[in-house]
Amino acid sequence: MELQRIIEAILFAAKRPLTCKQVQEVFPELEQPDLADIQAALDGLVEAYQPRGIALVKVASGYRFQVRSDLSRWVARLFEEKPPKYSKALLETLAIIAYRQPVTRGDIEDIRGVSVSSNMIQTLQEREWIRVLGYKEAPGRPALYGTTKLFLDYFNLSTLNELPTLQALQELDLPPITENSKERA
Amino acid sequence: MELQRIIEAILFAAKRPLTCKQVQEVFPELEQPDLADIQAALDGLVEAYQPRGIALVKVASGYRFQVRSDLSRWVARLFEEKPPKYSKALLETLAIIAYRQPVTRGDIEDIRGVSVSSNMIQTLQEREWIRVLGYKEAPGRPALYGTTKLFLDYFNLSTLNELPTLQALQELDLPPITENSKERA
Amino acid sequence: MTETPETLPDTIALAMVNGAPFTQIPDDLYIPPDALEVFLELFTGPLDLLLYLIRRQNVDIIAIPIAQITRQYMVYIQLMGDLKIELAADYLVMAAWLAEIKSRMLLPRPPDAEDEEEDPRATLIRRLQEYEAIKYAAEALEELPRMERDFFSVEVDTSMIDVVQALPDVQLSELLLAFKGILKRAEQLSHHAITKEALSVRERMSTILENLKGTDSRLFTELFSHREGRSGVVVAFLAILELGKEGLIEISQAEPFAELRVRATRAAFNAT
Repeated sequence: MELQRIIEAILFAAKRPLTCKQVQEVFPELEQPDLADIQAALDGLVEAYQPRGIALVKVASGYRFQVRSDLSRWVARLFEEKPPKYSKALLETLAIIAYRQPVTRGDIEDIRGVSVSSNMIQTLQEREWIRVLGYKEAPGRPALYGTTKLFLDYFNLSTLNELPTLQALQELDLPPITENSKERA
Repeated sequence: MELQRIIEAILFAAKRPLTCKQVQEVFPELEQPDLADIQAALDGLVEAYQPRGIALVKVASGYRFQVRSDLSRWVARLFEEKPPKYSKALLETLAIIAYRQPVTRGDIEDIRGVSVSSNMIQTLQEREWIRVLGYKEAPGRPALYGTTKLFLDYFNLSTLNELPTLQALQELDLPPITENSKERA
Repeated sequence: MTETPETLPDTIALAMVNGAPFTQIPDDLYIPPDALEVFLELFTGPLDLLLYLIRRQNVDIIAIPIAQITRQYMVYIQLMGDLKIELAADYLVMAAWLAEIKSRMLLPRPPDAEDEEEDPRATLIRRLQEYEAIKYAAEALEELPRMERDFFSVEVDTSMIDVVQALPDVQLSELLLAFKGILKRAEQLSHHAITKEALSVRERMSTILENLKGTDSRLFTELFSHREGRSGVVVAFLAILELGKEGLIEISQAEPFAELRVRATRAAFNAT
């Protein structure tokens, strides 16, 4: 119980998600509890906060307390600023990076059929949702982008697998041209 | 109970203390609870958090959640930054004092070929690795520096003689210290 | 997506195309001219616009009526151009591509070429499918609960917590490396050579100065310890000589054959 109280205080004070391991490292070397004990304490906390207005949840970079979503309409009123809105173009770019990573800017442009502004990439990088994973062995050595843990955290996901499934591409079995060119136009 | 959950979420998200009145104003005009009900909810929350690692407390500007003081020693470790690194200049100065003591600042400057900042000397003195042994009978009566017992203790030496001789030093093949090798250790 | 009226009375010229009044509106396409710009902004690019056109026909992408869709697409592009609406180059690239597909489909192809040459529709359909999947993924992403909108971070006050800042850690090897660097530099500077004095002498110099602190003077012999043996005595002696040379101590003899006394020079020890 004491361990649970300590971990609770640490998680609340941390201002960022913490993994089991990171919680362990907050303890002085000789007093570090076992990971299993920390996990048990975390599970206990998740349970203890069940009826409360906030919840302990696990996201990509670890455990964090957050306001329960059913209360967000009340809490939103605390802030004068509206939550940021993201354009369709930005979300498409982000979706391509999330689902198709690692991708170059050229890949994104191919899929979207439009040129991608540097601004958009920069915005995503500044939000720390994407990062450069490396550079492609190709002329110009373009950067390869991927998403970050912060991206998952922001969308309350713990892994990329939790993203909504991508619509499967249909098999292409085209009718012969002759038939199709006599269109009902 | 629902009111308590909402107020709990509001207080956690607010990032600043809120008074009863301020809590009331977060609610839309037509749904504002009575101050008495808010106060009752706040009292209930103070009570509910009694056994927990954080506490709802009333400070001058309102109610806020804070880490319980008996747990602050654990939480403090979260904020301890990685110790900074000393500059090469400082290490050189310390090495000169160790090998050439007693030395004046002028001596150190002569050997290093650059001026030695008071800051550097002060840092070493605050660390209690060097001290003033006396003052030299010379214009300006410069201080003579030497190393301390603490210096020996820190480097696990019992006497200065355990430092390699200049001869040995020149033959010594020291691996260059890189940032990484220290941090990842 | 907003529904738009199907047709216009065909007597009204919608726009001038190549100098001729443009009155024929393709099926299912009417947008008031002044709303065209706004309409275009609804799309994130030419693929999005194409998809819209296809979806309005209620046909599967796979069964895309190329000629019809191409015609409709061209009409938009034409209208935009006529209304001097600045059109992203990407839309024109798509127009050119569609035109190419259409023409290739009209050309008779030698029967034996069929296997090698890909159906010109295939690439377009593939891209449309790929784009559509991403378009839906982006919409799903928009729907996902997210921070600042559906979730809020919590914070508790930690201002009362005292943090002790850790001091830098130094390895002995770092110190030695630093000194080695100095020696190397010193060797290159001819005017200042570091004498290769035994370290023990320097240390003893410190010790002797320390010993003289707070006393008026000490007997010369007090500065030696017999327990250290011969080499210890030699070190102490060298240290005393060096201190004398550097003017840090004075050695005096009250009268011939009296004991030598050593004291720190006047300036020395009124601090620390």
